[in-house]
Amino acid sequence: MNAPLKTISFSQGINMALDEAMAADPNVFVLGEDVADEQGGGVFKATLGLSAKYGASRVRSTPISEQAIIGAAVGAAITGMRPVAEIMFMNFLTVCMDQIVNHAAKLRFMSGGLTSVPLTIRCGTGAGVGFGGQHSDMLEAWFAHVPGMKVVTASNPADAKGLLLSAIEDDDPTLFIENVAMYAAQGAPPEAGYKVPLGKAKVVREGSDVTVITYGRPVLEVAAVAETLAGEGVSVEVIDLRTIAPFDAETVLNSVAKTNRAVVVHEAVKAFGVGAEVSSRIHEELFSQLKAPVGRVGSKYSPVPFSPPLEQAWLYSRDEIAAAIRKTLG
Amino acid sequence: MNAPLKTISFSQGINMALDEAMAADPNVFVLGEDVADEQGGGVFKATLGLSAKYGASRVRSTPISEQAIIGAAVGAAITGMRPVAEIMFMNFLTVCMDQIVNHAAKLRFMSGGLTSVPLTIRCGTGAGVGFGGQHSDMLEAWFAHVPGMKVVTASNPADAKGLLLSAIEDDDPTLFIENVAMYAAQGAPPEAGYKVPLGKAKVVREGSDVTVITYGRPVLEVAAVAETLAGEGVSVEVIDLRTIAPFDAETVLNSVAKTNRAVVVHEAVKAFGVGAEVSSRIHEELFSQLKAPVGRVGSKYSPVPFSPPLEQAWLYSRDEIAAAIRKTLG
Amino acid sequence: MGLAKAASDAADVDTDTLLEIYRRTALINRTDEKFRALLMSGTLRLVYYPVRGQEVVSAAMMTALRPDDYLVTTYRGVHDQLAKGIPPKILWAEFTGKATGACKGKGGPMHITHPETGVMVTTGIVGSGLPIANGLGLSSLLKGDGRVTVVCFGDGSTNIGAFHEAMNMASIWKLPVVFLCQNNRYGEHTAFADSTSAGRIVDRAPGYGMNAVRVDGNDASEMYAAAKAAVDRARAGGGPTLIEAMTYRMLGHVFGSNASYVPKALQEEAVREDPVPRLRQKLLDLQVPEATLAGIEQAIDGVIAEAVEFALSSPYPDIGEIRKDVLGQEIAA
Amino acid sequence: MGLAKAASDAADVDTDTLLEIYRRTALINRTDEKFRALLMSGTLRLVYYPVRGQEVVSAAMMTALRPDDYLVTTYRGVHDQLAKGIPPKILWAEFTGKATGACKGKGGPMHITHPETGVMVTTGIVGSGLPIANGLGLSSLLKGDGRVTVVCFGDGSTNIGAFHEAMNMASIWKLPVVFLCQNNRYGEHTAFADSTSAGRIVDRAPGYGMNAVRVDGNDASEMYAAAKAAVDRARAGGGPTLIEAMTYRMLGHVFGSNASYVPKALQEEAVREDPVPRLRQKLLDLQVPEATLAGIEQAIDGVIAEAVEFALSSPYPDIGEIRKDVLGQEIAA
Ligand SMILES: Cc1ncc(C[n+]2csc(CCOP(=O)(O)OP(=O)(O)O)c2C)c(N)n1
Ligand SMILES: Cc1ncc(C[n+]2csc(CCOP(=O)(O)OP(=O)(O)O)c2C)c(N)n1
Ligand SMILES: [Mg+2]
Ligand SMILES: [Mg+2]
Repeated sequence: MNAPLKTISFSQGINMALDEAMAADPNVFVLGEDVADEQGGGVFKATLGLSAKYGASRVRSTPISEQAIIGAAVGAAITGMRPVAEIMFMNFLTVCMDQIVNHAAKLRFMSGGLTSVPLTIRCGTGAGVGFGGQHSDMLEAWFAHVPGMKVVTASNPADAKGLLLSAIEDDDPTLFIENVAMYAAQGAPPEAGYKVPLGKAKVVREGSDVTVITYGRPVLEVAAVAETLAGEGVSVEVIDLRTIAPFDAETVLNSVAKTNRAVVVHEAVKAFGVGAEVSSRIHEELFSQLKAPVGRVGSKYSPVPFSPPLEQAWLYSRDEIAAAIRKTLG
Repeated sequence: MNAPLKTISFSQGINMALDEAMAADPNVFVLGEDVADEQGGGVFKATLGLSAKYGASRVRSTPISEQAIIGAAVGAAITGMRPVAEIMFMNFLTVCMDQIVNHAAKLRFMSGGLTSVPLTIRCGTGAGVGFGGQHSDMLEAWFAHVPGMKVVTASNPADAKGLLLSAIEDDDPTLFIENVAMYAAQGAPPEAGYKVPLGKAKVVREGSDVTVITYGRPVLEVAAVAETLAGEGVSVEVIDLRTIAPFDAETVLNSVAKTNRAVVVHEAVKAFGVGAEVSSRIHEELFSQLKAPVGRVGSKYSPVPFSPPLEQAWLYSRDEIAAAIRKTLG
Repeated sequence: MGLAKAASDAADVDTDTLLEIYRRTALINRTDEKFRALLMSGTLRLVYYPVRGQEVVSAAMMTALRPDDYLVTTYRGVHDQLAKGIPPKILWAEFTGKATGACKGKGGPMHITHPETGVMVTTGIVGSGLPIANGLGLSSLLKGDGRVTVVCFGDGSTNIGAFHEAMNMASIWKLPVVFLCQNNRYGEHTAFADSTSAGRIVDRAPGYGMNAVRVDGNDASEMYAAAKAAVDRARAGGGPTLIEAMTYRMLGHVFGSNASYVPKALQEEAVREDPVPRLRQKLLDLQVPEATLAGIEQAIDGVIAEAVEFALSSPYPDIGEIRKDVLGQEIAA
Repeated sequence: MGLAKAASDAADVDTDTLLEIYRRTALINRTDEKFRALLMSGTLRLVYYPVRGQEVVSAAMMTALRPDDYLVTTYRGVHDQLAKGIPPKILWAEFTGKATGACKGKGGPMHITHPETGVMVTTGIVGSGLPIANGLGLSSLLKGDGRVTVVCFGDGSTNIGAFHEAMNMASIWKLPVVFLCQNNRYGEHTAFADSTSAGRIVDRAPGYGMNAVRVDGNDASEMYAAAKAAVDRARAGGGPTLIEAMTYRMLGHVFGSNASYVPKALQEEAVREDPVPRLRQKLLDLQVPEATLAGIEQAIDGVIAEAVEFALSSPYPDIGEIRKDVLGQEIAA
């Protein structure tokens, strides 16, 4: 790629981060099913070209063995390497939770700091593309509930690049969630070296009436709703968490302290989701100044249905987001 | 056991439920590591005597293969059987999450109701007994976040018996959590046939100033704190959720509508825990009448430490519960 | 523990049985073709895993079963489901997400269930069907209902933990389960030998003390003989069998993906050994009249056309279905 | 792929090496005894997994390693950790949850880590060490540091998915890993044959194309020869080996549990073949003076007494440790 790119896709953003990280640090390596070029550079093409550049030893295609993939990554990580493991779909994390939760997340603590696990796990997921019940779940709340894990997701290609690079350089195990409905989405290309710090949320739109806290794909939906509501005279501040856990409470609370109203939006099922934690924190810290209870929008309480109209109805919608915002305005 | 028992232990409560369920319904069977009498009747002795009574075919000791255990239970369940699978420690669920989350919880929905999974999974866990980081986690929030699953836990031997019996008779997959620190705890023995309905919380102590919502082992701690505070003139209503998911919002909201103050207490790590959902729901529904933000007490944000003083400090404490209650009183 | 060649029994397969296998083969083959045609034309949009090349394996396997025997299969399961007897109409309606589908459109292509014909579970998770199949087998053992369970999975799936746990458990419990590994040489884009440390999947069977056989799955007689032997054995209480059916995935992993990673020679050889014309020719050689075969094919085309029409004209499910079948009790709106 | 008996090489093991193995054996044996004595007396209260009977297996295995080689083991790991060289003081202090322990008391008995002596991970989850060992091996492969990784696990652990995935991956990647299965005949209360469909664990190796050997792990020479061969092979780039070391868990699964499920004959045979007196006698037969052995034992008793004293008199960690080592950055109070 010599000529400067006008836009890049989400997948390209991922690819750039991996490329830069591997170029900069020989301890970085990639493993996962079909990730090498001989196997097509990953089913989502995120690793395309990397094995050609860095060798199939550092961009390793694996058997279909997710426990062995994460286990190998954990073992290498405690010797100081920085593996990036691709687990194709988030639902497949269910076959390797032990390695993530009992090992990656805990080894630093259980070893009293003698070892650490600078591991990044990338996975795709998300409803709306017709994969049905076993390939679409948003399970970020599980990992957020596990001390020792960081959870990150991006809402645009540049952030994907910048956040993934930070995740790889970070010394803690990080789950990096990619929305499969966004892989082809285009966005402005970042500069070489562009990084987005972990643990910091971004105010993506300033506003004064109500704060909407969200992350990942819904950021675009929320922004669209905010634009519509602006036409009605409602000024919505939109925060993209970027790092879901531990989340940037400071930015969130500062914003809500200003607007006195808040709504949390995510694609995951609403019940017992990330929104509950964010909502609780806001209530706990800003109770006396809140003008209305914090609203929550998430997807419906069911497995992700296959049938296209059901799948759409299952997802959070712009109408629901707008309604939740309006509700806080009384 | 011929002479009536004065008290029974938690393990005995479990045992009674299994015994009654197996006697009543030939479709009920038990499987898990070491559960048959030849292998000692389970490491926690919960299944002791059952294989002698019902045969080692219906009380099946298994290899150390949790995926195969839950998978076998799922397969049998969709043919109408009612398996009860014992997974020794909750942390071991991490090796079989796929069978639970992608299969047990979803098959009814994905089959459009053609099949269902009347499966009960029992597991022990809990800090305070020195098992350290990989044997003590409270992960109920994960399962509560999975549509299709029910999550149940008991705070005394009679409830254990009554809730487990209901779980086995229930047509949905249910995770039944047992606190290993409570196995030997004694309590009043239930009548034969005693059942506790799923989905219904219990007001274990009436009060008028503040509602504390909790479940499992902390029920005892909260009750003790309530007693102490009563001496100070504070009237605490204590609710034992019994079923964590879907939780009995009606009982909770009715109580808080009366007291206008609430605290949620659980052993799980506070961040992104069950308390966040309960707290959010209360805020959402009763915002205008709440006198103070809903408090949350949970364990600390770290893996469970081994060192006894750290382990104790990691756990929620009576002092923290009392402080959270007092805080709502302003 | 025999890795004996089943081919010796192959001669025993009578023409009627082969004709039945051909009927199922043709139904699979033409259904698959129709799916791809409608996807190509844009009439359909869905994630589709072609079964081209693997028709005979499942046609022969399922012909050896009783209608009430159980089947567990995967995302690449159209061939298995059809061979087991699922009515094409409700299969098509499910693939298109319609209310008239097998699962009211809620499961979709990767999650076909139809207990009436024994199609119990279709999973999208590699390897996860095997432990569930054990559960079906265990149920049959406990109930004494004499059913046999067949579970289908790919070569790539033999490296995941669930495979191992299920094989061990089935063996020690002597479950009436037939483990049908459809070795189509690839798991997604990865060649068998690049991911699997065993030269042959059956080489893993002795480690489980399990009866096993490797056959040319594209040879109807050989495949049927192996299937029949395994099913009979299971039904008689002889325990599980691993069948490694050598076959070939003639198209890319998923509709629309290319398969440039496949060596040309392998692809060409596969085309030459295409199981469908091979079985057809065999029947002709056995003096089955061309008109009989043509008649079967024509009837099938009619059935498929009807099924497609049924699916396309069926309504989508009611939005309220989101709240149904989550739990036993409907979720409040 | 050799299942050849290693015993033929056994004669090659020199007396110095055997003496070194005995040193480690005695350290393990007396440490284990001390733990149980202090638990019995009530001085200690902790969940303890005895290693009585398995001393020689790990003493011989670790003697074949370089100090910078890696070890991964389990809750039943005292013998492995001591044989690998962890200083007894900090082991005892960790078992008692003290600030001076290997992991500041935060990991405890089931989670001993001491990178300085190569003790990288101790896990309480059955089977989970194997995939991690592959990662250590992969690191060595990528860095070319020439290290070998040994991972210890029990017979019962060979039926869990992680075992399978790790064996396959190690084999296809030719990782420098030695898989040491300490077949002590029981997994908790379940006898080997009741849970495992293979007659011998090594019968699973051909399914992974993996070099494997079954040895009498209680015979120091035989065990050492097998260990040395596997380590040399791994270091030379020859890939992984599965060693099935036959041994016996002479006590219950965990301290305080009974073992009434064990047939009397088996227990009695084990006592007769106790590996510790056996190795001691062998050294005497090799003309090692009784005084030398007694001297070793006496020195060890001194070391252990000092370690116990150190552990018991050490302080507990600061409560603030809960917020440290969770993430790279300390958690705010
Ligand atoms: C646990 C898990 N990991 C990865 C995948 C993604 N995936 C879907 S199909 C497939 C290849 C399976 O290959 P094989 O078992 O040979 O079956 P085939 O597709 O050839 O029929 C993979 C890796 C998955 N569905 N589940
Ligand atoms: C995944 C998992 N399942 C169950 C257990 C409980 N458990 C602890 S030790 C053990 C027996 C293991 O037997 P084996 O592998 O033979 O090792 P040994 O204890 O004999 O050394 C079991 C079942 C566990 N720790 N992890
Ligand atoms: Mg395949
Ligand atoms: Mg053992």
